[in-house]
Order: sequence, then structure tokens, then C-alpha cells
Amino acid sequence: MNFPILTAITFIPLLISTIVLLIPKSKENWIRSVSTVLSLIPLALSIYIYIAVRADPGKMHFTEEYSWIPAIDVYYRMGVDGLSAVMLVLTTLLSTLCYYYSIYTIKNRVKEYYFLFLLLQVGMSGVFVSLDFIFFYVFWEIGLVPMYLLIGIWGGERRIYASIKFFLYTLAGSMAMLLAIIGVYLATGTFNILEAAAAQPFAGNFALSAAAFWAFFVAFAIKVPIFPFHTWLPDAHTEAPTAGSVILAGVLLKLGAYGLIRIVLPIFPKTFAFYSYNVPVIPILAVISIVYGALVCMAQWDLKRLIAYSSVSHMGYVTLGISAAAASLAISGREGTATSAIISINGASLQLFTHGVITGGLFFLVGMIYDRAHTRQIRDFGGLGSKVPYYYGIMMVTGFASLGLPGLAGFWSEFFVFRGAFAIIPIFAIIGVLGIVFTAAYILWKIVQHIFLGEFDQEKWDQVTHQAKLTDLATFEKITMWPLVILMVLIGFYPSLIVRLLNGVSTALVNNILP
Amino acid sequence: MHIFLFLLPQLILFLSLVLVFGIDLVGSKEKKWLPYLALTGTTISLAVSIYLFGWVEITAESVLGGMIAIDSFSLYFQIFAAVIASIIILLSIEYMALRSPYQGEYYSLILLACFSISLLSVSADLVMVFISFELLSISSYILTGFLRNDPKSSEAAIKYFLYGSIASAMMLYGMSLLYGATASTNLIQIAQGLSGIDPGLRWVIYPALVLLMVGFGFKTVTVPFHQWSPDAYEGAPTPVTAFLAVGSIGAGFAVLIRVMLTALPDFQVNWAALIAGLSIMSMTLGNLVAISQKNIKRMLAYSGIAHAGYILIGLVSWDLWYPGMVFDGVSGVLIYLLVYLAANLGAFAVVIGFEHKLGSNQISDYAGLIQRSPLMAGTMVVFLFSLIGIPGTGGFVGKLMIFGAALRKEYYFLAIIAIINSVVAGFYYLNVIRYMFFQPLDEPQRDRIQLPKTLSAVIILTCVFTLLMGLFAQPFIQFVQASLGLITS
Amino acid sequence: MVPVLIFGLSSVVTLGAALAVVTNKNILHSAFYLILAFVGVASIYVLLEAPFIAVVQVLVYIGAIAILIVFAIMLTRRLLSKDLIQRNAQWGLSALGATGLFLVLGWIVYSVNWPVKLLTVPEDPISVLGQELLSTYVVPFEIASVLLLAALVGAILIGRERE
Amino acid sequence: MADLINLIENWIKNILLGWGVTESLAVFILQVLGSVLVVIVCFVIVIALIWVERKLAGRIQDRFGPNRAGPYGIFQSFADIIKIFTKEYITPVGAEKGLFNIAPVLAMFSVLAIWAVFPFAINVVGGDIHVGVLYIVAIGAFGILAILMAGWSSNNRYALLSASRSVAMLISYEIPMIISLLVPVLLAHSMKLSVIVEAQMPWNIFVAPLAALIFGISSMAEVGKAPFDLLEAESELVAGYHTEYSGMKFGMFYVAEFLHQFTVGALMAIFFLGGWTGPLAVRWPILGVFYFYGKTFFIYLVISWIRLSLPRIRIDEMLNLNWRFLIPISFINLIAVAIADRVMLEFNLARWIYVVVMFLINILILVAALTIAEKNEKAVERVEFSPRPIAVPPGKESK
Amino acid sequence: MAIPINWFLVLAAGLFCIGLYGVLSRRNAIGILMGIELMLNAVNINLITFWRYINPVKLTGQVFAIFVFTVAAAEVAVGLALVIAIYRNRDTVIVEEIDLLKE
Repeated sequence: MNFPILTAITFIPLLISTIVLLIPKSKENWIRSVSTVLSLIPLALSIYIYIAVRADPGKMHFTEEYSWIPAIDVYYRMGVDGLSAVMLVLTTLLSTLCYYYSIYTIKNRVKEYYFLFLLLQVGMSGVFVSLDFIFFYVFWEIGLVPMYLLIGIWGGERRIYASIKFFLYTLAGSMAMLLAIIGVYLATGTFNILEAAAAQPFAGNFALSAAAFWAFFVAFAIKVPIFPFHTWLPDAHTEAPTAGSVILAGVLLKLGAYGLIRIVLPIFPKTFAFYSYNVPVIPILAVISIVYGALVCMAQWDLKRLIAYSSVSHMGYVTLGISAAAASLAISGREGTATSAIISINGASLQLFTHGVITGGLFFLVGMIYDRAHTRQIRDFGGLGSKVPYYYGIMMVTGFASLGLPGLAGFWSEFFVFRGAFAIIPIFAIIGVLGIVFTAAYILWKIVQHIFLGEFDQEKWDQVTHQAKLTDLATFEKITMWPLVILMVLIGFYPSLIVRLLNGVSTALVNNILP
Repeated sequence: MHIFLFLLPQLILFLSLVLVFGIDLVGSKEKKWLPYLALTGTTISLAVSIYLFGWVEITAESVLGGMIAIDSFSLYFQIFAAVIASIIILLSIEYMALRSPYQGEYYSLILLACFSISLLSVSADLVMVFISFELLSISSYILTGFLRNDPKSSEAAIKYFLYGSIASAMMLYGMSLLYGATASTNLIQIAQGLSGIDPGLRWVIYPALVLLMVGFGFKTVTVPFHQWSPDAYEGAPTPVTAFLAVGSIGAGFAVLIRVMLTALPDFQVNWAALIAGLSIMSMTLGNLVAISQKNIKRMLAYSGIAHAGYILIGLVSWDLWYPGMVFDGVSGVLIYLLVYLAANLGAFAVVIGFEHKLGSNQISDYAGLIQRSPLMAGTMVVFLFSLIGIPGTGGFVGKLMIFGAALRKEYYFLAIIAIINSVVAGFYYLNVIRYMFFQPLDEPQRDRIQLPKTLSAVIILTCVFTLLMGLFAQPFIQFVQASLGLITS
Repeated sequence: MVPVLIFGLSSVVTLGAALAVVTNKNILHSAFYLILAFVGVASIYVLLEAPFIAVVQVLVYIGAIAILIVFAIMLTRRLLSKDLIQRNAQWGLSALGATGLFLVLGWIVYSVNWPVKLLTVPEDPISVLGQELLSTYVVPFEIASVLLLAALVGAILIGRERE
Repeated sequence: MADLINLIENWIKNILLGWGVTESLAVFILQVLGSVLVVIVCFVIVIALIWVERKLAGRIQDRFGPNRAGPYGIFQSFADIIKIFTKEYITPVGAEKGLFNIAPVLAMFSVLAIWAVFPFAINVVGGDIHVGVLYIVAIGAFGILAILMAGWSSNNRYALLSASRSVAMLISYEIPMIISLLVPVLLAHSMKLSVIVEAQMPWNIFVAPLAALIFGISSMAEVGKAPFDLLEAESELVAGYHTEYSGMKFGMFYVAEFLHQFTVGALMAIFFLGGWTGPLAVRWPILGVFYFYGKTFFIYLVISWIRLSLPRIRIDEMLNLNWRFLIPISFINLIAVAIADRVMLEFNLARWIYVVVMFLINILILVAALTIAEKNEKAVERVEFSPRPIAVPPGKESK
Repeated sequence: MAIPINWFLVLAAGLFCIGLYGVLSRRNAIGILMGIELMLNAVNINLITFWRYINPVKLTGQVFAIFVFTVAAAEVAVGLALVIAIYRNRDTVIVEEIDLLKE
């Protein structure tokens, strides 16, 4: 066993946070720069992992296993495959960008801010690398606490309501998951996620299986979020500080979908298939998320809220993709099913990455304009395109990526999802495509037209912003945005950069669940 | 080695109490070092009991006329009692010095109350159970009403007293029925008498069970025998509240487990159903009422009721423990008690520090605590998260063990109600955090709070233990499983 | 025949006095009825061939507890006025509950076939009692002494005048 | 011929059996007759006692005492009885009638009931129960109760004040009394009065003089005679708890009081002076009865003598005497006697050594206690405590 | 013995329930205390009855009863001290009027 790279990538942020804790409160610049610079280490490590996993993405690498609480059979198990590696890159990248961006935007209680943010990163990375249920759960919840405090302390006006709502929703879901985890343990005798998947618990007992399935599903669905469980999201996203929103949309939402792919699908394939095909509850919810989210976006006048709802819509594609893969089990005899299933999972997991990058970028952009105007109301703007061309340009790229313009990142993931789903659950795929139309509508109509096009009205601007200065992007904002824009374009032209890793994982997964 | 050696920790506790009481009587000077003397006694007792625990594997044995059962279960509670005594003494030093001139009496009563916790855990006879129960009750009444010039303290004490006396009278009636049915008061003999009992006579055991549960329910603060607790908690001197919230509840569970498992294993179906009902009521009512509380001591009282409900689930899902078993109800109870001890005493330490410095117990006065005392606010978050059951803190391990046991015995409804309640509980704990972190100070720059050293020590210690139990639970769980000597053999 | 008569008499006295205790409007009268009830219980003990318990009953309950109660009532004299209602609003419910409990408990203890062994009482039970107290029950005995001391200290501490 | 008492008993029994009465009923009737006899004797004696005491008081106070009615005023008591019987019963306004009427009866009962367990001679005992000593103590409780009832029901401030004083005093002094009574119990290894009497070899007053002293003092307080007559301190409380009583109701209190003093004499006699024992008492039990009453009467006179000589003490002094002196010393005495008894029985020492050692131990304790008490007399002062302020921010005070 | 065991037990049950009624229906703290004493007496009757009828050779029931006496005395002492204290502080012992501790 060589260098425990996964332990390092998970716990280096904890180390940094300890260092931050030791730096005196008054030395704010030290805190900022130390956090940002040192956070490059996990970023570098994750890129190294990405490269190392590329060769054989379908199986676990860098696995670590130590006895942690043997009395209750809990082990310290880590491992990384293609999917995890991609998510790790996303996590570390967005975190570093957030630290950097926050150097210039967070002015009060800096020490606490960085401390909590670093803790958050520990939780997020931990979830992506853990292979033990309890261990997974621990990181899952560890991520929850700092986010709660981040929203509550640095958030907007309704931050207290939003933070408590966020916390309680997630807590409710995770408590249900805890019961399900214990149930799986009692059925299989292990907390190891891979072994549990191999053991196929509750195979003979549909009622129990369904109960455990729904417990997991609800926990993850709340995080994703899928339609009836999504109500926390607009509040939390809207009230969180910019970096918080970025991480929320960019990484935290992915935890739920990751859980669906990593845990629910392999462990309860039959049940999942049942609810995806025979009683298609899940695809229905996914489609509702897509369409409803997009429609609500069209009705929103708060820019940040709009983007928040767009996440609901976009994450609906992910759910649709996963449920399509699950439904493939029900029609496994049909030709090409396996390929379609693999494609749809590829799409869903690619969507995780691209949505992370795109929506992260969008929230950054919203934060930037808000810092200038101190308002997020779309009606307050108009004709900004001529005033802030640089900002306009980047917004255009990101927005088009979001609506799935070919050549940009969003296209491929949506394409894969619909390609896969169409072969398996065609009705839902067709309805889902409607979502793309609405997305295009609100991006073009709401964002591009209302904000950037038209005449700039200086008087109105002065009135709503109390004569704030309107400047184009500063250097640090450009530095924050460029990596994201590059990624969007890069994946748009060369999706294999990511899909190659994901494909290995999906192939292995589908081969395991299909008879 | 001699079996009586295992009573040494108790004896030390008792001797230190005699010493404190006696020294206080001699001379009329104020003795500031009296609490430290008491603390020395409890520390020695703790050290001895830990040493004894690690020494040999103890088999259960009843000694002194069958009155006392010596086993690792009782050693667990001797450690529990010594820890509580030490912490309560540390919490009291600054607080009580300002409020009462009767230092000697106070510390000897605290020691006596803690002594009676360990006494309850070794009781192997109904007579012994009763008398130690009353020893604990009476010392608690006195401690609650200790600030006799404070109307709230007297009021709390009289309410506590009335409820306690009624509960103990009802419990006694139940005990007398048990005695009548089996012609013995010894727990083991009762179990023997009950194992081949005439079916007609079983009808006597049901009311006896219910009546016994009144008494135990009073001590463990379960609904509907909880009415005293919010008032008593609010009115009592805060260190005493801390004792009631942890020590008294722990003692209640000690005796509950002992009696149910030793004397009434044949009636598990019946008492498990009864306790399950109580548990559901406690969790639900405790959590729902806690939400609307404005006083933090009251809030903690109601949350204590809820926690008692969770702990009862562990007892309900009791099964014979064997090595290698992962989720066992009673070890869940014991680990939960440890976790609850650390987190709740820590929270009370913060409350005491706050009250000591600012004279208030209103949750709204905690606004902006993070800026005035990062230590207090930071650790309070840990304690509250532990009480919610967030991983990384001990509370998670406790909940995991309890829920695991419930699921293993297929009490799904209990587990589901418990998780719903855990979420509801999150609401009022977060409320405190909200005030401490999110609410800005009403006056911009107030003084920072400088805590007394003893309180800081307790806060840091309990915080470390809360985190340790969450992150490195192995030794604690092993310790707890080793404590199941007699109980499950 | 004689024991039955004594039993009848003392149970009527006991229960009647007890009822008076809980229903009488004057709390002081209640206290004196309480004493009567204690006397009745003592006679029950005599009937059960436990003279020691009977005497202790008189000594402790009448000689100490009842007198303390009477004393406390006198000290809280303001509450003795005639027009003060001594029972609370839910007394009807309480009566119903108590009656119900009595029906259940009474029925159970009456109908159950107790494992009765008709043996004679040992010769000189008092010395046996003393030996039992200091051998088998020595631990609870000692604890009882601590309990009494604690109660004494506590009562003085709490009941003392303000200084 | 030897046993006169037994003879009479058998005689009556035979008559009853001759009338066709069953055995058990005959025994019951005999018991009733015996109790009636004891009660009558008590009343008669009280009449004599009152006269004796007044005569004695007269002598001690340098006056004649009753001297008009009959020779030496011997009929004075009878005259008083007639007067009391013919007086009007007055019940004050606002009195609690029931309690007011029960109280004197209870007072009488509490004294007379004690006599039920006294051994008058060998085998002449009303009820020779195992728990005789406890019974005596327990019955005493009714006396306290009677005082409380009387004091409360009279609707009189002074009566109530007296009652509360009396309870404070009687309950306090019960402790040393019971503890010192345990010494004879310990020496006889029984709580049966007959056994205690028979076990005295020599009299307990030589083996346990300290216990006798404590018992004497505390039972004087129990009786409420000077110097402990605070419950009816005329100068402060009119006539104490029975201020409002008149006629025979008052008479019952009055009689009970004298009888109580006499009963204390009897207790002293039984516990410390060998009861009915004396020369030839075993052979002729009737002689035992005389010995018993003789000793009782002697103690009665001693108590009268003391009460006529000493002034009344203040209430705080009275309580201090009890709590700070009598109770500790009685406990120490009990423990010392218990240990000494155990040790000496273990070594099987000769009886006279046992007695001497016991006597010396008693004296030693007494001397030591008196020395310490004298030394500490000045040290007993109230320790003042000034409470430090409690940290309460302004505006947050509870009131 | 002439009297069957269940007579005593029913008597005790009756006394217990009367005491319980007193406890539940009284407003005065001392009244409640009296109810508690009645309940304890019922327990003692039970204990002595069981001792006499079920196993008179071992004195367990009597010993238990003695401990009940002891505890009852201690409880009353503490309780009445509390009553006096509350009366001094609040000038009442009516339980419903003792209400500082309500939100």
C-alpha cells in the first residue's frame, strides 16, 4: 500500500481549516491566502487521480480499508472509480474557485467563513470516495452542518428561514437513509457498499425492499432535488452567499444523484426498475421536475431564484437518465437495451459534471452583478450588454451551455440522457424534451433579452441601485470565470475527456444489474 | 481477588461525602477548598472504578444477603456516577459560592445523590431498590430547593417532591404485588418465582408492571410522568438541573434495566409493549413542546424527555447479548447514556456560564454569543449537534446503536417515529444555534465573556469527549458491551 | 368470629376516616381523620399478628408524621379559612379514575388465587426481625440511616427562617 | 395460699364457669375486670397524690397547705372533685366542638393506656407484649395529640401558643427519652417489660445511672412539670392549652397530668428500680405489687420535690439543653453501654465486675460531658452570615 | 386464620385508591401529602398481609414495611419543610397558585 491519496485529498482541507483556526482573527489576509493557496493541493491530487483512473475507470482504485469501529462493523473504506474521480475534480475545482472569489467578496467573519468552507469541502470529498455506508453517511452529514452555518451567517435577508429549511429537509432525508442503511446491514451483514450491492438485500421481500428503497430514494431525492422535495432549494440558493450557492448547486446537489447511481441503483435494481417502469413514479417525478422547473423559471423575476429553479429542471434530466437505466432491467430482453442504459447513465453522470460547471458559473455571474447593483430583480436591469461587454460575453457562453447549445458542455449530457431514455421509456423522454424548449425560452427571453439587450436607462439604474457604479468584470472575477468557461467549451468539443471515465463505470454497473 | 473490592468506588464516594460533611461541621470558618476535597474523592473513585473495570472479567454475584449485585453493569454505573459527581462539583464551584452559604451541605448532598446513583445500579432486591431510589429522590428534592430564599427554587422543589412522592408510593404498591406473587423481594428469586407462575397469578403482574413503571418513569422522565421536570429544571439551581437532567435519568435507567432484565425477563412481551408506548409518547410530546420554549433550561428539560424516549427504545429491543452481536438494545442504552451525559452536561456548563455572567436563561439572550465567547458558542454547537445526532459527534453513535437495535428486533414503527422526532428535534436545537450565530448583537460591541476556569475545563472536556465518542467510538462501545456482564447472562 | 368483627370494625373505621381525609372541607379536620385512619390501620396490623408493626405505626405515623402535618397546617394558617375550596377542578375526573382503579385492582387482588401458606408466626419475631435487619438487610438499614440524616439536614436547611 | 392474686383470679373464674360461661369469655371478662381495677386504683391514687403534693408544696414553701377539710385537710381533694363535677361546661365561641370534647378524653387515655403493659408483680401483667417499651412510647404520642387538639380547638391564642410550644418540647424530649429507654432494653435483651424487670440484677440505676438520669430529666419534660412547665406558664400563657376548659373536662386534664407524673414514677421504677422485685416478692406476688407502688410513689415524691424547688427555664434554653446536651450524651451513652455490654459478655466476666465497670463508664461519660458543656458554654453564639450579592444584571431582578 | 387474605388486600386497594383520589383532587400541598400517606399505608397493609399469609417464616414483608415507615417519615420531614419554605416565600401552599414557573 502506497501513499493514501484518498485520505489525503479528503482530509487536507481539514488540516487547512485547523491552520486557519490557529491564525489570529485579525490577520484576515493571511487566512484568505493560506486557504486558497493550500486548497490547490487537493485540486492537484484530484487531477492526478483523474489521470490515474483513466486507464481502467470501471473498477475501484486507491482503495483503503481500515478497521474503524469494529464493534459495530464500521470500516474506513475508500476507493475511487471514474465517476468518483470526475466528481472529485469538480469538487476541488469549484472549492478552490470559491476560496479565491471569496478573498474579494467576504469582508466579515473571515476566519469562521474559511473554517466552515474548508469543513464543507471535507464532507463533499468524503462522500465521493467512501465505500462504507456509515462512513458515507458521516461525510454526508458533515457537509450539511457548515452549509447550514454558511447560509445562516453570510446569507441574505431571509437567511434564517432558508438555512433552517435546508437543514431540516436534508436531515429528514438523511435520517430515513440511516434507517435504510441499518436495514441493509441487518440484511447483508456488511456496511460495505460494494459487497452490499453484490449481496442484493431483500431480494425476496418486496415490502421491505420497497421500504428501504424509498428511504434511500427520498434522502437522495431531497438532495437532488426531485420535484415534491425541491422546495428548500430556491430558498437556500437564493439566500446563500455567492460562493455558497456555487457549491450548493455545483456539488451538493450532485451528492444526491451520485448516491442514486452509487447506492440505490446497484443495491435495489429490481425495485428501482419496478418504480421506473411498471409503476413509473420516478420518471414521472423526473419529468415533472424538468417541465415544472423550467416553467417556474419563466415566471421568476429574481435572477438568482431563476437560476435556482433551473437547477431543479436540469437535475431532472439526471433523474430521468438514472431511472431510464433502472427501467432497462424490466425490458432486459429487448435488443440494445444495455447500450441504451449505459448511454443514459453516461448522460446523467455527465450532466452532473457539466451542470456543476455551468450552474456554478451562473451563480458566480449572478453574484458579480449583485455586488454591483445590490439587486437581483431582472426588471431592474436592461441594456447592460453595451455597458459590460466582457460580462455579457461570458454570460452568453454560460447561458447557452445551460440551454444545451451544441458545441458547449450542456448539449452532450442532455443528448445522452434523451438518447438513452428514448429507447427505454420513450413517453417520458418525449415530454422531457419539452423542458429543453422552455429552458431555451427562459435563458433567451429572461436573461439575454431583459438584462442585456435594449437601451441602458441610466436614470432607472441610479434609482434602483442608489447610484452604484457599473463596471465591467474585475481581474479576479475573470480569473474565477475562465476555468469554467474553458471547461464548458472543452467538453463541448471533446466530451470524451469526461465520458471516457464515466463510460467505464456505467458499463460495469449495467453489466452488474442486467441479468 | 475479593469480590467486595468492587464496592470500593462506592465506598470512596461515601467516605468523601462523610469527610466533606464532617469537616464542614468543625469550626465556623468558610472553607473554600471544600469542593476540591469532594472533587478529589470523586476522582479517586473514578480512577478506582476504571482500574477495577479493566482488571478482571467479572461474573455476577449477589452479596450481602442478596441485596447487592456485583457485576460489570454496576461498575459501569459507578463510573457514570463518579463522572457526574466530578462534573457537577466543577460546575457548582463558582455558581453556588455566590448563592448559598451552605457549601458543606451542598457538596455532601451532591455526593450523596451521586452515591445513590451507583447504589441503585447495584441493587438486587426490591427493598434495596426502594431505599436507594428514595435516597436519590430525597437528596434531589433538597438540592432542588436548596436556594430557599429564591421562590422559584422552593416552588420547583415542592412540585418535584409531590410528583416524586406519588410516583414512589405507586411504585411501592407495585413492588408489594410482586412480593405477594413470588413471596420474595430478591430480583433473581422473583424471576425464578415468575418463570413457573400460575397463569391466574399473572394477572397480578400486569398492574404491578404498570405501577413499577410509574416510579421508574418518574425517574427517567418519560411521558406521562414528566410533568415535574420542566418546572423542577427551571427552578432548581442550574448545576442541580444538570444533575437532574443526566444523573437522575441515568439512575432511573440503571434501575429500570436492572429490574426489568433481572426480575421480569419472562414478561418482556408485556413490559416491552408498555415501554414502547411510553417511549413514543415521550419522544413526540417532548420534542413538540420543546419547540415553543423560551427558557433554555426548560427547553433542555423537554429535550431530555424526548431523549428518554429514544433511550427507552433500546430497552424495548433488548435481547440476550452475545459477543459479536452488533446492534443490541441495552448496549445502545448504555452508550446513549454516555453520549447524553457528555453532550448535556456540556450544554449545561455553557448555560451555567452564561447565567453566571449574565443572569439570564432566555434563549433570545444568547444572541450573538459567537462574538462574545467563541468557546461557549463553538462548543455549544457541538453539544447541540450531538443531541440532534449529527455524525462526528457522539450522538450519532448513540442513535445508530438504538435504531439498529430497534430495526434488528423489527420494531419498525418505533424507529420511524424516532427519526421523525429527530428531525423535529433539529428544529429547536437549531433555534439556539440560530441565536448564537445568526442573530447580531443588539448592542454592537459588548464585552467578551470571560468564563471561570472550572467551567472552561468542563466545557472543553465534555466537548472533547463528545467528539471522541463520535469519531473513535470503538473503545466506548467495547466498554459498554463489556458492561453487560450479569444483565444478559 | 371475633377477628371478623374486629376486621369489619377496623376496616370501616379506616376506610371511613380515609374518605373523610380526602373529602373534608377543613384541612385540619382531615389531618385528625388521618390519625383515625392510622389507628385503624394499626389495628389491622394487630389482627395480622404483627404487633411490632402496629406499635411502630402508632409511633411513627401518629407520633411523628401526623403531628408534623397538623403542625404544618397550623403554620400555614391563612389557608384554613372556611370558604377556601380545597379540591381542584378535576376532582370529578379524579374520583372516576380512582374508582376505576379500585375496581380493577380490587377485582384482581380479590379474584386471584394467592399462594397462601397458613403457617404460624415465629416465636419472638422481634428478635428475628432485629437479626434480619442487621444481617440480611444491613445495607438498606445503613442506607436508611443516611437517608434519615439527609432528610434531617435538608429539612433544617430548607425550613429555617430567613437570616 | 402463697399467690393471693392468682387465688382471687381462679375464684372469680370458677364462679363464671359455674354460671355456664365459656372459657374464653371468662378470660375476657377477667381481663376487663383487671383493667377496671387498674383504672380505679389509678383514680384513687390520684386523689391521694393531689393531697400529698399540695401538702408537700405547702411544707416546702413554708405554709400549711390544705388543712380545713378533715384532719390535715385530707378531704380537700374530694371537695375539689365535687366542685369540679358540679361546675358548668363552657365551650368558647368559635371552638371546634368535636375536637374540643375529644381532647381531654384522649389525654386521659394516653396516660391510662400505658398502664396496660405494666408488670405489677410476677405474672401479673395486663398485656405482656413483646414490644412493651415501644408501646409505652407510642401511646405517649396520643398525649401530644391531645394537647394539640385542645390548644387548637379552644380558639384561643394562648392555648394555641401553648400547644405549639408543647409540641416542640415534647417531640424534642422524646428523643433522649427513647434513647435512654433503650439502655435497659439492651441490658435485658428484650423489650418485654416483665423481662426487663426480672433481668435487673442489681437494679439498673446502678448499672446505668446515666440513662436513668437522662430518662428522669426528659420524662419530667414530657410531663410538663417545672422546670419544664412552659406549656402552661401562667405568667405568659394564662393556663396553657387548657385555658378554655372548665368543669370535668378541665378535671380530666388535671387528673391526667398528675397521673402522668405518677406514671413516670412507675416507668422509672420498672426500668431502673427493679419494678416489683424485692425481698420475697417472688414468693408472695402481692408483696411485689406493694413494692412496685412504693417505688413509684417514691419517685413521684422526688419529682414533686424537684419541681417545687426549681424555677422555670426559658424556651430556647430548654431546647438547647435537649439538642445540645441530652441527645448527644444519650447517644454516646447508648453506644458505650452497647459496646461495653458486648465486650464483657464476650469475656464472660463476673457479674460484680460487670456492674462496676458499667457504673464507672456511666459516671465517666457524665463527667466528661459536663466538663465539655461548661467549656463550650461561652462558645455557643450565633454565627452571622452576610450573603454576597448574586450576579443579576440591572432590570432582571425577579421581583 | 379466620379471615381470607383477599379481604385485607381489597381493603388495602381501597385505601390506596382513596389516597390516590386525595392526591389528585386536593389543591393544598399538605392535603396531597396526606393522600400520599394513605397510599403508603395501603402498601404497608399489603406487605404485612403477604408476609402473614404467604411466607410468615421469613420476615421480608415486615422489614420492607419498616423501611417504608422510615422513608415516609423522612419524606414528610422534607416535604413539610418545603411547604413551610414555599409558604414563607409565596404566602400560599395551594398548588395551583404556585405558578412562577410557567412560561
